[in-house]
Amino acid sequence: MANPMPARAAEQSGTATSDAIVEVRDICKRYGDIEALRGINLEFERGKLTTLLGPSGCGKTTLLKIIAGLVPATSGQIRINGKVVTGPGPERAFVFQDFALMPWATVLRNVSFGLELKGVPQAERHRIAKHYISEVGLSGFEEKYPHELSGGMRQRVGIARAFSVNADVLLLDEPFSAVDEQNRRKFQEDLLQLVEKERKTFLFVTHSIEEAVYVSDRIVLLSPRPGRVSQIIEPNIDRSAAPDVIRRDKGYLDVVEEIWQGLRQYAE
Amino acid sequence: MANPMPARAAEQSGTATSDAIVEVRDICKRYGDIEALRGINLEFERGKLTTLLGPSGCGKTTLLKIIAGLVPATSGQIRINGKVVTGPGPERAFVFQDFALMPWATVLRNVSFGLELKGVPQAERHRIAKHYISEVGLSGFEEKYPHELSGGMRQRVGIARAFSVNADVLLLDEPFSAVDEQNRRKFQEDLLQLVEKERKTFLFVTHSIEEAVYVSDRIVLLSPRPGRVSQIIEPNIDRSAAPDVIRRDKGYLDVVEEIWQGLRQYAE
Amino acid sequence: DPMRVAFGDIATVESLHLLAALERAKEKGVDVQVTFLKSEDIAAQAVVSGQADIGIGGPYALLQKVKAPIRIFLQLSKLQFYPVVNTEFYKEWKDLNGQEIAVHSRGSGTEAIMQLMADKNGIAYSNISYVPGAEVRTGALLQGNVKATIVDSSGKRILEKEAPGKFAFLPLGEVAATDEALFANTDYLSKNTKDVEILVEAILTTWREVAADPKATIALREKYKLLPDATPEMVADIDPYFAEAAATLPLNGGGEDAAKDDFDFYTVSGALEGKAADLKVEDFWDLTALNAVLAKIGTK
Amino acid sequence: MHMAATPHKVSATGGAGSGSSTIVETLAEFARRRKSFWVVLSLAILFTAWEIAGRVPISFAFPTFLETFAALIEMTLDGTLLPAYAITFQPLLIGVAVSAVLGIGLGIAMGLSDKAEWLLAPVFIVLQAAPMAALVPLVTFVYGIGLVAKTLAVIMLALPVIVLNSYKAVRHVNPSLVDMCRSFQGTRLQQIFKIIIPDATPVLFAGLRLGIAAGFIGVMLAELLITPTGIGDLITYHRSIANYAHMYAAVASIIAVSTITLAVLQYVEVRFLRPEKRRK
Amino acid sequence: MKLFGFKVPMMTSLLFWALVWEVVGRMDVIFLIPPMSAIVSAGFELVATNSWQNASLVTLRSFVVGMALAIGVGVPLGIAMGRFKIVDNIFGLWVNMFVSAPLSALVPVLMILFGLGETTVVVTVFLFAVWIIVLDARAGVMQVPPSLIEMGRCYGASSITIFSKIILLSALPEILAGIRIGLIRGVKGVVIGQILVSIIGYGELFELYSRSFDMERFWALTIILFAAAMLLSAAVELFEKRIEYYAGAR
Ligand SMILES: Nc1ncnc2c1ncn2[C@@H]1O[C@H](COP(=O)(O)OP(=O)(O)OP(=O)(O)O)[C@@H](O)[C@H]1O
Ligand SMILES: Nc1ncnc2c1ncn2[C@@H]1O[C@H](COP(=O)(O)OP(=O)(O)OP(=O)(O)O)[C@@H](O)[C@H]1O
Ligand SMILES: [Mg+2]
Ligand SMILES: [Mg+2]
Repeated sequence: MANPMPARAAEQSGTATSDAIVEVRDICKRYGDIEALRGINLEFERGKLTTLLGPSGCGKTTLLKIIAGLVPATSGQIRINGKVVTGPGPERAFVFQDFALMPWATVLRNVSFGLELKGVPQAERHRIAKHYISEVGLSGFEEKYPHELSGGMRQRVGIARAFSVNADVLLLDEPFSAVDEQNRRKFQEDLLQLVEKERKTFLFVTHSIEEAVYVSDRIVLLSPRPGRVSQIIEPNIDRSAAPDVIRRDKGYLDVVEEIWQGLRQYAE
Repeated sequence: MANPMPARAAEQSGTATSDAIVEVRDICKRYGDIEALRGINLEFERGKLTTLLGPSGCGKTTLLKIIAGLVPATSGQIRINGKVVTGPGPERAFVFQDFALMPWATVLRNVSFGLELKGVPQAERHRIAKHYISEVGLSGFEEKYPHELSGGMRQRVGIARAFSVNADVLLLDEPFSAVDEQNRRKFQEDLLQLVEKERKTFLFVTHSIEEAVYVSDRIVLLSPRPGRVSQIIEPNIDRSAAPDVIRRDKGYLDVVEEIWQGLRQYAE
Repeated sequence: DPMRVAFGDIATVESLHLLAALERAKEKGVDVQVTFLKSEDIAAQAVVSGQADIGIGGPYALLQKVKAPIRIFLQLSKLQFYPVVNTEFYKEWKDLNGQEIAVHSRGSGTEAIMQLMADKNGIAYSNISYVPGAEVRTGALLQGNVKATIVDSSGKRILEKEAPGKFAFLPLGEVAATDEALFANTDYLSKNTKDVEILVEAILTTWREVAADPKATIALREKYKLLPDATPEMVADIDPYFAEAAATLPLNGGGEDAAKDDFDFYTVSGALEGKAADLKVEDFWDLTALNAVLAKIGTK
Repeated sequence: MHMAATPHKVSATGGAGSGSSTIVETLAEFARRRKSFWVVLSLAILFTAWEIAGRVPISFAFPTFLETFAALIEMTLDGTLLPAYAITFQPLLIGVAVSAVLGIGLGIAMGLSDKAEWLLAPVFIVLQAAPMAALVPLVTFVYGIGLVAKTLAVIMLALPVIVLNSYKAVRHVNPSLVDMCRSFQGTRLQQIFKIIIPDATPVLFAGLRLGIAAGFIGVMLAELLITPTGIGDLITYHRSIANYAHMYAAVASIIAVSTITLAVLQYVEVRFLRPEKRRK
Repeated sequence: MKLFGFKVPMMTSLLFWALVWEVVGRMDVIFLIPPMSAIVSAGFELVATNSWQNASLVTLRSFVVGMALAIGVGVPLGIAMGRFKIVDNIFGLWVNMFVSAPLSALVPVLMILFGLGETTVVVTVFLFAVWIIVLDARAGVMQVPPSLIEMGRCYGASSITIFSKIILLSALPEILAGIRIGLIRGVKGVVIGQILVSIIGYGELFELYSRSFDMERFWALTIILFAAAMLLSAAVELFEKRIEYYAGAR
């Protein structure tokens, strides 16, 4: 199957270099005999939220971890702010699907853990951590342990931790998949506010088309394994509108439908 | 908090007795000190798909299991076709959230298991099982074991098994929650076709508002614990339309929004 | 009924003559079944609990305490032990004052001997540790883990061979006490007189044969195919062992005299309570079978 | 190895009004609420059966429960039991301590390094599956009969268990926690000390507990096979002088002591190391 | 581990250790460690002797009978404990206690109850193996997914059908795992029984060889025994692997 890269996407990757904070160049990845990713070329613009969307097993997590420097690519380069990186760095922070909270540590220690590793003094890192804990709406839970929180609250701890190290790029792998539908909707709205407020670059992986369209500035569709970029879509939705207005916006619905038609063939 | 039963719901439960296949009368349920359900009164019409929707822990699963006869009610009655039942019966079949497939049995044996328990001869039950296996789109997978199937395929096996015993009422507890988003969409469309074709009564539990509105003839909203009927909504959507048309139908979107506004307060 | 014999040891070269005697008893129609057990205690326990008919060991302490009526009916061997010290540390008994020694087990003959000698020499040990198995103590001596202990004749030979001059054997006064004896429940003895007599006779005749000619054991081993898988080293050990042991074999089965000696020895050692003079032979020994056999084959 | 957790579940009971209840009902209620009821009941059944069997008697060498209990009291009061435990615990504690330090160290090394795993894991797998009892007497040849030999016997039994459990603990550390640490540029040392070891701690501790159980077996083997000291001496000595009640009392007490020790450790484990388990 | 790009199977390190042993043995450091080659050749001689064959027969017999009892009693008891609260309450204490109690201390007592010789060894094997089998069978039954049982009830299965067609099969992986660990413990039990009480079978040989400082044979016997324990558990493990998907699929 040839790599169908529509015109819109081609334009995109040609022009965005000016303000691309993350550049993905010819990334290929094999796990033994399994070819997970083939020739990925992408740019991610500063201050935007980009979503990776694609059928299960197409390599979304792999790509995100390669960008995070957690998984080495088989070939190709990742550049952050123009510099080639080969491992994790302070400009990037990862939010894990399973939260990756330390069960033996309080919320406060979990959130300040990134700073602890950097050697920030305790008073200072607690101050910063508390700020972000309140930012994600968990004030008062500082001394609780992860097992005392609900799934949604745990994920917020994970997000606060990523914020606390003040990275430019946040990488989120299906952050809401362990949260139930109704709370998820709430989260999406909260996330948009955070994006607005923190002005960071977000890379987001999800399975949900509505979620992708609702939160993203740009959506990268990946084809099934071996994952390649099959389409890049910019929803261009007016985010200043109220959530319910957005969800019945014609543009929004069109994009959802377009993506669904594209992915439908890959569903079982 | 008083039980807010809006006019529409009151009317409903007054009139539907004519063709109600399942009647729920004053059902209350306590688990020790926990009051899970309080005074539930409902009728489910023959040949319709009714969805139970409500915040997590409000007793949806409990109610469905009481109807199935798997969990005894603390007080109240369940009538099927007008007769009071106290245990499982051949008119009802349950589809489990975690599929409940026997890992040591092939797809064929799993699907025909209900018939096997009824003592149907092997040739006969295999014939029936194969019919439903093909109906859910799994032809060719008869000799596979559950661990060789994807989550979505496993759930189809569970549905085929429920169909194969030819029960009138199918009880589905979050059947798609273990299936990924995109396959879920596909499933919803397939389910509508099955409902159309099999003309059975479906009772459906879900967390997803869109899913509920998309597939249901009627939606029962439950309030948080102790679960009571808070609202009954009939989306009245034209199911003959194409899926994408339905999903951008104003009526559909209005109902989704209405339910979301109702449930939003219960999200964290 | 089979005669169940509990042997608190494994079959080695040193028990060849006993094994041969048991074979002879079998030939005479006694269905002897031997079980080899971890220790003498277990053998005694087996007799007490009725799971074995005849036990092998020196159970004086047990006889005095146990509720079951157990009696000794034949002496098999006398204590043949050699107190030994590592000459790097000690030379004579006096050097052991305030030192640590190792013996077989609590209340055993070895402890009795060491205790007796301590009393005689007016010394006291700082600590007595219990190391079951003469060969283990021998090994421990060679390894330097034990500096003063008491070993058996094969241990003595090993020590003399492996490290000549390194160890000194301390002088021992007259010690005449039972090391191993046969014992059984009185009930069993009275109900199975014939079998017991056959066994006693077989043992005494074998003992006398070996005493007359220590090399007879080699012939006996071949005749009865005993210890078929013994290694060459073990076989080589037979002759020297019996050459030395033959002289000390009790040829008349102990009896009253042995009992008296034992009372003296074991009261001193502490295994028996009370005064030696107060102890009655019939509380410990059943002489019926022995006397009957001796009447038949005469004393030596 | 398995050890079923037995949390003290007090199940709430609702519904049934507790107005006028008969003794039977009260008892049934108590049985439902309190695990200790069953403990007492099953102990009572065993002791009664023991007493009856002892009185029949099934053997002269089989004392009754009451005799045994009296012997236990006697040994406790006349001061033989405590010193015996003091002696038995010496090799046990030293052996377990050495095994813990060495075992957790080796286990962590094997968990962290493929080379160490390749080199050592098979050895310990074999040692754990092997009937070490056969080797205990050999120790005597090299290390004699003293504390060293017994400690070594304890180590021989406890070390493989602790090593293998520590190794598994490290291998089963949540990989996304390790990824998390890496993504914040944690150094390898930070990774080991801030993530891997804390995350493995509950399993390490469980391994330690199993190691202690094995250590008890080891010390008993040592005291029965090498030289009788401590409790092993009480068992062999009382057997040799036919004080069977005392011998049984010694056997029962060591089993009870080990069971209680392990139960306390398990309580500690659940109470302090597994907050998520405790809550349920 | 990988060496020069090749995957080296883990168990190969045992060969490396055998080599180290050989070298140490050749250096004649201590009489306890004769060269591996001498041990192996002693092993071949040993296997040909009558006493080894008899000992193996005796040992195997005690082991097989003891294990058969342990499985025959342990599995049903474990299942009963998993199914019935009252059985669980009554036996739970003892099972949890004995699974990690120093049973070696109990062995001297066993003889009084079970006589000399093989019976006691059989009982020792049984006691060493049975508790873990009970615990695992119990765990297996308790973690049968409730939805599977509800599914059976839904389709009108009787309790007996649910038990035989669902619970038993579903608990199979845990039951097998219990049996595997039980086998290993049983081997330990047979040796401890033979060494501590009745000196028969391998116990007798061990005692004999260690007394006569016949280290070649001693180690040969040890290696045979260790290998037997490993092979047994590997065999069950192989069988377990075949149904490993159980766990993943439910
Ligand atoms: N560590 C690994 N070893 C071998 N194969 C792997 C590994 N990780 C991922 N894969 C394979 O690579 C492919 C891509 O995996 P990845 O997890 O990136 O997919 P994904 O798009 O995140 O899937 P999902 O939507 O299910 O999360 C899959 O086919 C997977 O089987
Ligand atoms: N077996 C049980 N014992 C005690 N409490 C129970 C039991 N089953 C359910 N509950 C309680 O009853 C309430 C309703 O549970 P139920 O599972 O029916 O909710 P639900 O609506 O299905 O929730 P969810 O959306 O999370 O599936 C919950 O608060 C739950 O804690
Ligand atoms: Mg993924
Ligand atoms: Mg539910």
